[in-house]
This record gives sequence, structure tokens and C-alpha cells, in this order.
Amino acid sequence: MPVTKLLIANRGEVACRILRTCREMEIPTVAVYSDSDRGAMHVRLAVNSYPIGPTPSRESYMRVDKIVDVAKLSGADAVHPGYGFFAEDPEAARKIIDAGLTWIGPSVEVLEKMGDKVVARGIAQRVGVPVLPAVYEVNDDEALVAKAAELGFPLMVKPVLGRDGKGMRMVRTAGELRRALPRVKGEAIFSFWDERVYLEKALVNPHHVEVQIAADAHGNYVYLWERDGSLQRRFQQVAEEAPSPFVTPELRSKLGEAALAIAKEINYVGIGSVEFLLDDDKNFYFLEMTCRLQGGHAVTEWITGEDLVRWQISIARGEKLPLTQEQIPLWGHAFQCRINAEDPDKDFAPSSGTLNYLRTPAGRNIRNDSGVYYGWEMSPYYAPLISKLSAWGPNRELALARMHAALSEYRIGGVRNNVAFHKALTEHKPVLKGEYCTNVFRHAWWKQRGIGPNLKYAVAAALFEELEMEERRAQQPSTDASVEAWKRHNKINRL
Amino acid sequence: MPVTKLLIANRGEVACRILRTCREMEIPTVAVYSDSDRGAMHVRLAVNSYPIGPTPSRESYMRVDKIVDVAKLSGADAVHPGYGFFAEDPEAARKIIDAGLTWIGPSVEVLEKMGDKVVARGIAQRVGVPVLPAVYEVNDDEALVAKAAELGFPLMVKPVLGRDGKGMRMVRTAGELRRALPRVKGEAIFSFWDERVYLEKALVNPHHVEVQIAADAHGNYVYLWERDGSLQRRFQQVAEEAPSPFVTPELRSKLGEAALAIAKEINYVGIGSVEFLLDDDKNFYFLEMTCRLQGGHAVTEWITGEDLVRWQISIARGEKLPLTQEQIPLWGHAFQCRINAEDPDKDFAPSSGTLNYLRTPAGRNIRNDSGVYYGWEMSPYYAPLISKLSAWGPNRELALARMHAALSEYRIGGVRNNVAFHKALTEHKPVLKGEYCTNVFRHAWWKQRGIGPNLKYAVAAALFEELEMEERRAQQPSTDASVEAWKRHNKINRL
Amino acid sequence: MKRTLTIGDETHELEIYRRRGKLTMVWDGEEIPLDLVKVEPTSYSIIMDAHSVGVNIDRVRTMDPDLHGFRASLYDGAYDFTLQDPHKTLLASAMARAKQAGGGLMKALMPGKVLKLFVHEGETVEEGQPILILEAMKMQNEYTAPMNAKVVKIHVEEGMALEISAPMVSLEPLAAE
Amino acid sequence: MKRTLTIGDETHELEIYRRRGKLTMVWDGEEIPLDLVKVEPTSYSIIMDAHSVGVNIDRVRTMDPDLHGFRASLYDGAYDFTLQDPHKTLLASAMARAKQAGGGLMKALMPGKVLKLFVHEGETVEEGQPILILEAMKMQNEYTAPMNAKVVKIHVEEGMALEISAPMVSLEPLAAE
Repeated sequence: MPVTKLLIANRGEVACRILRTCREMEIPTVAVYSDSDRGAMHVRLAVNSYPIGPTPSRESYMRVDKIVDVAKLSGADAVHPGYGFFAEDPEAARKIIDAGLTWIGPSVEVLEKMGDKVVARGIAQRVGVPVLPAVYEVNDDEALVAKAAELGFPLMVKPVLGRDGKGMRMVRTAGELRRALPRVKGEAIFSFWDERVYLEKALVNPHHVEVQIAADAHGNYVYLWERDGSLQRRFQQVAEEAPSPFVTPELRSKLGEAALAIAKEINYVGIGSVEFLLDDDKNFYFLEMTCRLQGGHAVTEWITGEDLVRWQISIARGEKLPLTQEQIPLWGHAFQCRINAEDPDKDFAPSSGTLNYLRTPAGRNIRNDSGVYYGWEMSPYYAPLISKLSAWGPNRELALARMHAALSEYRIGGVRNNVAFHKALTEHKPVLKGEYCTNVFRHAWWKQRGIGPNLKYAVAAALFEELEMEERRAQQPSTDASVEAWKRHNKINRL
Repeated sequence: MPVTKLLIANRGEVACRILRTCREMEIPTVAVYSDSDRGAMHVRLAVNSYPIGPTPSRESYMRVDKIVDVAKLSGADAVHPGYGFFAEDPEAARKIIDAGLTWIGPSVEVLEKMGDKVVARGIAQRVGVPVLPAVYEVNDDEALVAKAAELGFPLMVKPVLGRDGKGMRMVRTAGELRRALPRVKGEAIFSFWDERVYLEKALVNPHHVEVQIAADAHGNYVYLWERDGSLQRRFQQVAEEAPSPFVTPELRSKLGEAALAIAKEINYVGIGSVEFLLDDDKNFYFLEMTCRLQGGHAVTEWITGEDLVRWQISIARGEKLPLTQEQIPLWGHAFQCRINAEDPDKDFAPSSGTLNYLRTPAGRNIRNDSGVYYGWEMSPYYAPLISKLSAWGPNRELALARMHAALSEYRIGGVRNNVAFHKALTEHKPVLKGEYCTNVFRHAWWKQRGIGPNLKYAVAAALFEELEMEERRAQQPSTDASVEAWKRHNKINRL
Repeated sequence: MKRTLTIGDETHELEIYRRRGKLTMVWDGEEIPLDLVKVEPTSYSIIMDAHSVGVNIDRVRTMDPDLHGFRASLYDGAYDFTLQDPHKTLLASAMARAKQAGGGLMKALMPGKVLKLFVHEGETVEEGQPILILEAMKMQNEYTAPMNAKVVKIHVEEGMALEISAPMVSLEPLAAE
Repeated sequence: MKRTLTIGDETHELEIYRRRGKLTMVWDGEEIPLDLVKVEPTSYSIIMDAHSVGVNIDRVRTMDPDLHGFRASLYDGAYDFTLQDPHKTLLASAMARAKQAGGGLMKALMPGKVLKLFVHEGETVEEGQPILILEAMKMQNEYTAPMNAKVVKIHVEEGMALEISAPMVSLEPLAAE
């Protein structure tokens, strides 16, 4: 399938990241933008840019029909969905393909199968990959509560057509389950137009590990090692690393082979991630498959030296994988932090506003994938991602030290952000030791206790701003005639 | 020797680069600054900062006595000279060491020996490494002209105590030599307080290749492959890459072994580069040794994954080298461009002024080492370096494509710069093919011919600025009283 | 210039002044030489006690316009605090006291010069209506009526210099309707 | 608004206007819709003909204050050019012609209103000395004496509206000493 001009049906950091590969491959790019994204970085970096509607993504970035129109208008012959939006929606993929465009992603059939988490479990079981005990035959609340007792608590309630952690909840008692069911179903309908849920046995201290796989149209399959995605909050990853400090070389091959068995069973073509939960004894269980480029792919790119978007494009073109399994490098260690405009001290509430200062880290083996710039207005309509900061080192210790140093350089003005939170993360003992699981954020250990040691410096700068303001004020003449002017400029004391 | 607090006796990009390693190693840093560098990036990034005098570097950065004073004052127990300034000056090293400080660099004896290029040639010859025929016994002009005839033209006239390409000239006839001698001697006295020169046979289409070596105090020696430094103009490198596209694996080991033989002969401890000239038949000749961190070290760091400043510090501490020769990786390919404030269309004349815009490239495997920031004033007193931009790829083709894409993203306002020149370089056939030698810039093939295809875009933005200015002007009242104000603001047509 | 710093439960009395181009910060009475330059639009490089620290300042809106809110970002995290002109604090609390006491005599709360008089004797004024402007400490201090009242007597005229506590205007409170 | 573009040996006649918030650029007579936003202090995002191009503008000083110098940086390199108000070009060349002809009658070079008259009849003026200001096209156009001369006759008064070529001031050149 041709990819001679690529439409990127996304925005922000991932759109910029895809754009950069296209620049290297000399493929012209087409960006799309909603009303509030006219000045966005992805629009500025693209060769062509087209408006696709109002700010809410359901009226712009999610509108496959508009994307197809822009593709026709611009002469693009391929569409990359990025991640999020309609990246894993089989209907969207079908519409793109039916319009005669190359879809950069797995087939409609694969998206349909893996989109249904119950079907996906069945596929894993069919090829002998373990799954956690589950209940999915019934959807009636009371029947589910009754079955839950057989399964045993704690357990997870999940939408059957769920993805990206949306709607998932953990419950510890029948009462919690009863209260959770209507909520999960409600969210499932809102997000996925389907109210079916299922129950799955929850592990106590699980490790979340995902294996990156790639497959071409010629029956070649490889895995590009795993990422550890256990550093998550509410089933959303806040940081990731590769390789996983919990995975031994033997386990690595087992996980890789299990991932490929599933991919082969469904004739997967493209890149994707097979996700597993691991218990403390290193038993692993298939969780689901993410059928797109992942938000954590940078760490895989660091340790392999490969460009996964280039792989996606070359697979879509019908080319063979560039490397065999034996040729895939495992080079050092990489860590990634998701830098968000949010307040870690207030339950990570998103923060919007203008980025009135931005100093991004630089230097050796630092990568900052971003879709923002100095002066950009963070919109409350989209994910509050400022950048994905990743660091590589020849070993885990050096990768972490480099990330820690990079975070010290990162300075963001105008919005609350989680840079200090990530810095605390890279100082957190379990993280330094590589001994953490998905419950790492259960207690808010990162909250600043007391006032930092540099208070005098912090205050000196503010005090200086006050002085400058007073000095400017003092330079103005204080005649009778100026009273009105003072009033106008609010430089008057009202007593 | 202890390195518990490190004074960085340098400025700009290299000071920031050293600082970043110290941050990772949790070594507190001491920066020094001249009068015009109070707000410089290295001052902002350091833990402690001290003024050391007026802007001209001979009155500040070159003043070893002031550096020693600051070390005492700040409690620093080690000094890193960076490159340039007094990095290779044995007298400076002696003063630092005599003050009881750890000198991050090779010994005074090594600096003395290798600083005298004639002595260095002798050392190479002693261990069987070929050198080019030369004349160094005499310093009288006419005697040199007479000897030159025996040697044959073209040949190089070089200061005996020269370094960094300073003063060197190529001559093709006896007349050129006669005219060159007083100039080279003059520059030699000015820069190195020594008027001795020597003549060395010049190769016709030479390749400049330097081998990175490292040695600890325990007698361990390794080489970290070579860099190709042939992309040079007036003996100054403008770009470099590693490994060299001209060097075969067999030649690589030969060069490495030759470099180590020289290092062992002088009991070298530290990191350094042994420089060779290669002719078209891949015969190599020892040129000189650079006894410090090199400006091109980033490409070596990319292909080995190692941090050479960390190596320097650990060697100075008396630790053993972290890797044996067999463990040194050779991973992919890296390319570096030196981004300067200069005008490539006007013989690379330096440009000074305020950096009123700065967008640096980002993304996968891009490294931008810089000491400037948006709003920084480029001083005519220092090297006009804006940044060293390097890119890595799993192979040479991808590294170059990545560099090319990165250069397209790089945008600098306020000063003339060589970004477009470097972009042309990464499109230049001999560079793409890896078939170039040091004469690559003999013809100015990079000069823009005619007007680019995006003239309308370029002009539209300027036209819009004019429109906005007119609109602001139109809003002002045009009463008689305002005439004077208009005059003041130069908004009057003088006919 | 003086400011009261409030951060968390702490307050500190600060002062900053510039003499012959050199800045000094006074922190609860302790003088600290301050080497500070603005390096980027909201970013400062500070060298204090030889320590070099970069500080990025965000202004944070507060409910009280006299309370200046700041968020300073440093390498070790962010600091949220407010700075307030202690004179204003003083004046505001004095005014609040005067108002609560319901007294009819407006006095100068600090030494200054009467810049503008807005009322004349016999006039009735509403609560919050401007009475006069007293220039003091390089600030224009607008005195407003603390209640609905009648202006009984004016003790000053424009341009007059006043000592602290000098009587300015006598008011007779009007009964609420 | 019109401008004359000069780049290398090329010149183009340009115009830009804003109607109902939409920008149009006219390039040698061809109308081109222009979608342009300022994204950073000196940086613009332009979408023209669906092509998205980022342009960074540096102003470059020129000898002639009416000649606005620019350096525009794009992904494909930098463009150096000047923009000039064609009216000014016209006026300047007309003035130059008038000066060369040595004619003693100053005429209005475009329709406008006399804003200010600096001389009176019988006065002697030096070359370059301001004679009057004529407001035209939203600009204050200052007419200066093209040579050392005596003001023989003034044909206008302040506030008077003039047609193009209306006589303004008659000068009698003084012989060079």
C-alpha cells in the first residue's frame, strides 16, 4: 500500500513525533487542527495543514468523515491515527480503508477481535497463554455479584470494549462491587457505546509489563523486548522504563514468545503491545493487547535504536521487517516521565493556562517529545500533556541519574506541573531499587513536606519584582493632574 | 585524587556540558564568569558562581591565579579546564596542581611533551608510527626555504608549540613560503609566546581522522574508535562524524593500536585524541595529540554510549577504566554540526547580537549542547558558537537523515547563522556518499543561488508586520498637537 | 521597600533596597547582599552567598488586590507565597478598627500631604464614597467614608501637610433607613 | 496597504488588507488569501494554499529609514529583502526631481491637508529646513526646503485642504556663497 503523503489524524506530542519521522523519510505530511489548535506545534511543523472543526475532539479529531475529506483534498494517501482518538476503533479503520487510503495500523478484523477484551482473552487461552480467572457470561448486576463470590475478591470490573484504562475499577467486597457496577457500565456506554462489563480476578501486588511486537505482511514476527508500565495511577501510566527491572532474561523470552503466539494467532500486521500482569512469583497473565503505537514507545526506541513509526510506515507499505529476532538489539536502559500540566498535590487536577516560561532539558541521551512551546495556551479540552521526557543510560542506574538531572533543569511557568513529582519519583527508594508494582502511588509520599531550603532565593526574585514595580511607580509625577491616571492604572490605595 | 567539588574553568557550551555530568554524579559545581557572562547559562546551571574579571578572556578565563583563588574560596578541590583557554597549557596545569587541586587532564609532563609538536613527532617515530617528512632543525627563514625545496611542495608551515589549528598555513611555492613565514611566526608568538615553526609535507587530498583514547593511572589503555574531522575550514572543524566512513575495520584497529602505542610511550593518563592524516591509499601519518576533551566528543559518546567527562573524573580520582577494549561498543553512527553565529555567505564572518528567537530541534536521538538561550547576547569577545547539534542513527544514512530533519527544525533569530549551510552540507553529494576529504569547502558550493521557493511566505510575514504597524499608527489621533509626538516617534515622512 | 512574606504558617518581615546599584535584602532584620539579574522574561539568576540559583516567577491571582501572590519555581520544586506591603496591612487594619468603632472623626493614618479633597461641609456622603486623597510614602491613599454620613467639619485643605493622627474630616453618621 | 518588495534584483508590487478579519495578500496583482497567526514574539505560522510554513522575522537596519529591512528565516533558509511604501518612493523621487530641476514652486505631491506651516513670507531658509507638514494618507509628510532659498510667497494656510499639484510655497533660490 502506498504511503507517499501522510495525514496525521492527531495533535500535540504524538503528531509532532510522527511528523519528525516523516521528515526523515521525506514523506510530505498533512496536519489537521481544531479551532483552538490553529497555532499548535503540529500545524507549524507539517507541510500542509487543514482545519477540521470545533475544539471538542468529538467534533474534530474524532470525526473520521472530516479526516477522509481532508485526505482527498490534500492528496494524502495514508492516515496515521497516532494514539487515543480513533486509533483502535475498527469502524474508523474501515472507513479510512474503504476510502482507498492506507491505514497505518492493524487490520479491521484484528481491531474488532482485540477490542473485545473477552474475545481477546479467549484467543490468549487458545494459544496457551495464561489469563486470570474471570466472569463474563452474564451482565446482570446480581448475577455478577453472585459469581464474584466464586471468583473471590479483590477483583477488577472492566468494560468488555474498554481500552486505555477507562472505566476500570478495583473492588474488594460485594458491596463495593454493587456500587461500582452502574458506574462502570455508565462509563462504558459513554466511552464505548456498549454497557457490557466483566469481572477479572485482581492480583495483590501486580507488575504491569507490556511486550512490544511487530509483524509484517509476509509472516515475519519479532518482539522488541518489554516496557514496565507499573508506574501507574488510576490505570494511567505516569512513567515507564525498558527493560523491566522485574523481568529476568528467561522471563523475557517467555513473555516475548507468548506475545508472538497471540499475534500470530490473529495474523497481526503492524506494531502493537501485548500487556501482561505479573505476580510476585513472576507468573504472568495476558491482560489485553494495545493495537497501536504506545505512549511509552520511546523507551523501546532507546534500547533498540529503532524508529517504531518508521517500522509502522514500512509495514503498511508491505515491506519486510528490517530485523530478525536475533538482530534486535538490547542496548542499555531507558526511562520516561510524562510531564503534565497538573497539580500532584491536589489529586493531579489538570491545570490550564499559558506556558509563559519553558526551559526543556538538554544534553546527552535526553529526548523530549512535545507538542507545546513557549507562549502556547494549554487547553482544558485536551490531555494536559506538556511533554514525554525520556533518558537513556548504559545501565538502569545511569539512566535514572540522567533523568533526575534532566528534571532539575526542566522549568515550566504559567501552569502547575508534575516536574517536582517526577523528581521525587526518581528519588523514591522502590523506584531506585527497581522494586515497585502498580500500587506505588497508593500513598502520596511525593507531597512536599514543609518549606524547601531555597525559600530565600524564591522570595528574593519576587521581592525584586515588587521593587521594580515600586520604582516604576515612583518615577511617575505625583501632581494633582495625575490622580486620575493613577486611578486608571489602579495604583491607588483605597482606604 | 579527590573530586568532591569541581570548578569548571570555562564558559558556554562546554561548561554546561561538564556541569550536566556533575549533576548526574552529584558533584557540586563551581562556575566562574567574566563581566559580560553574569547571566550566562553556565552561571545559571552551576551550584556556586564567582566573578573572575573583565570580558576579554586573557583577563578572566585565562587567569589561572584567579581560578586558584576561586577554588580556595569555594572549597572546590578539582578543576576541569574544558577545551580552549588553558586546557593544554602545562604551566596552568602545574599551578593548579601546585595549589593542591586535582587537575582534570593529563600530567604536566605529557602536556609539555605533546605541546611541542616536534617532540611529539619524535615520540610517534620512536614507537614506529609513521609521520610525514618534516623540517624542524632550523628557524631561519632562508634556511627553511632552502630545506623546503628538498621536502617538496605543497607543505604546511606550523608553530612548534601550536594547537587548535592556530597559525597553520599551507604553501605551494617558495614565494608563498617566504611570505607565510613572518605571519606564522607572528601568530605563534602572539598565541604561544614562542616563534619556532616547522615545515611538514602536505598531503594532496588528506583525510583527518582522530582516535579517542583513554588511560587510567593503573596502566589500562583503551581506544574508543575514531572520529572523522575532515569537514574543516581553515583547520577548524565545522562538523564531525563517528565512525569515519573512510576507515575500514582493519584500519580501525591499526589506528587504535598506533594511538595506544603513543599514549603508552608517554604514560598518558586521562582521555585524549591522537590525530592522523590519511592519504587516498589509506596510509596514515601521526599529526599531533590533543590532550583534553575534544569538541567533537559527542559523536564518540553516541557510538559508545559512554560519558567521556565521567571517564575523565573517574580517571582523575584514580579509578580504573570502566571497560576493557573488548567491551567498548560500536553502536550505530553519529554526526555533529557546529552551529555558529556567523555568515557563511560572507566568508563565515562572526555575527554578534541578541538571540531574539531560538527553536532548537527535538525528538529521537538528537542532542543539542549549548550555552545560550532565548534573549542571550552573543558577545564578539568569545567564539560565536550557538550549539553543537548531534544526531545518532543505527547507520550512517539514518544519522544523516535525522541531522537533516533536525536542521530543518532549528530556527535562530537575531544573528546570522550557519544552519542553512549545515543543511546544504547534509545534502552535499560527497558527504552523503561519505567520500570527502579536508578540501571539501574549497569551493563555496553552499552559497544560495537565486531566491528560494518560499519567498511569498517569507514576505507575507514581513508584510503583516508592516500592516500591524500601520494599523497601530492609524489608531493614534492626528491632531496638530500630536505632530511633535509623531516626530519623536519617527513616524513622520521627511520629504 | 518593605514587604510581609506569608508562606504556609510562616510570616517574615522583609525589605529590599538598591544602593549604588547594589541590592540588599533584609530578612527578619538580617542584611543579605543580593546579586540578581533578570535573564529571561520571567526568569532570574540569583547569586547569594556564592550560591547560584535560577528562579522562575509566576504571579498568582489572589482575592485581595493588595496581597500579591507568587509561585516561584526552582530546581528543587515550587514555592507558593504572598507578599504584602506592611503599610497597607497597617492602614487596612486601622481603617477596619476606625470603621468598627464608628467614630465620626477621620484622622490621618500616616504623615502626608492632602492632594485632593472631594467633599465640602454639609454634604452627605455614602459609605465608600471618596473623601480625600492623602499622598504618603509615594502612594496616593484614598480615604473613603466608613458609613453613610454627613460632613460636619473639614479640618484640612488641599496641599496641607499633615502629621500622623491629624484630624481631617468630622462626620456625623446617618441612621440606616 | 501597499509595499514595494526588493529582493536581489527582483522587485514586486504588493498589497495586504484585512476584511472581516480575513487577510489577503496581493502579489503583482494576484489575490492570495492568507491565513497567518503570530505564534511567538517574532514567529509566524502561515497557511497559504494549504501549505503550512513557519516564518521567523528579524528586522535589519538599513541606511534609509523608509526602507524597511527584513531577514526571514524558514525551514529552507533565510531571505533578505526590503519593503518600502510606494507612496514614499514616489514622493522621494518626485522631491529628488523637483530638487534637480531647481524649481522655486513647491507643489503638493499628493492630496492632503496643511497641518502646520513653519515659515512666513520673506524669511530665508536653509536646505533641509522644514517648510510645512501636509497630512496625507494618514501620514504626516514634512516638506523641506530643497535648497537655500528665500520664501517669496505662501499660497496656503494651516488647515487648508489641497488637491494634488496645488502650489504651496514659492521659493527663490539663493546663490551659493
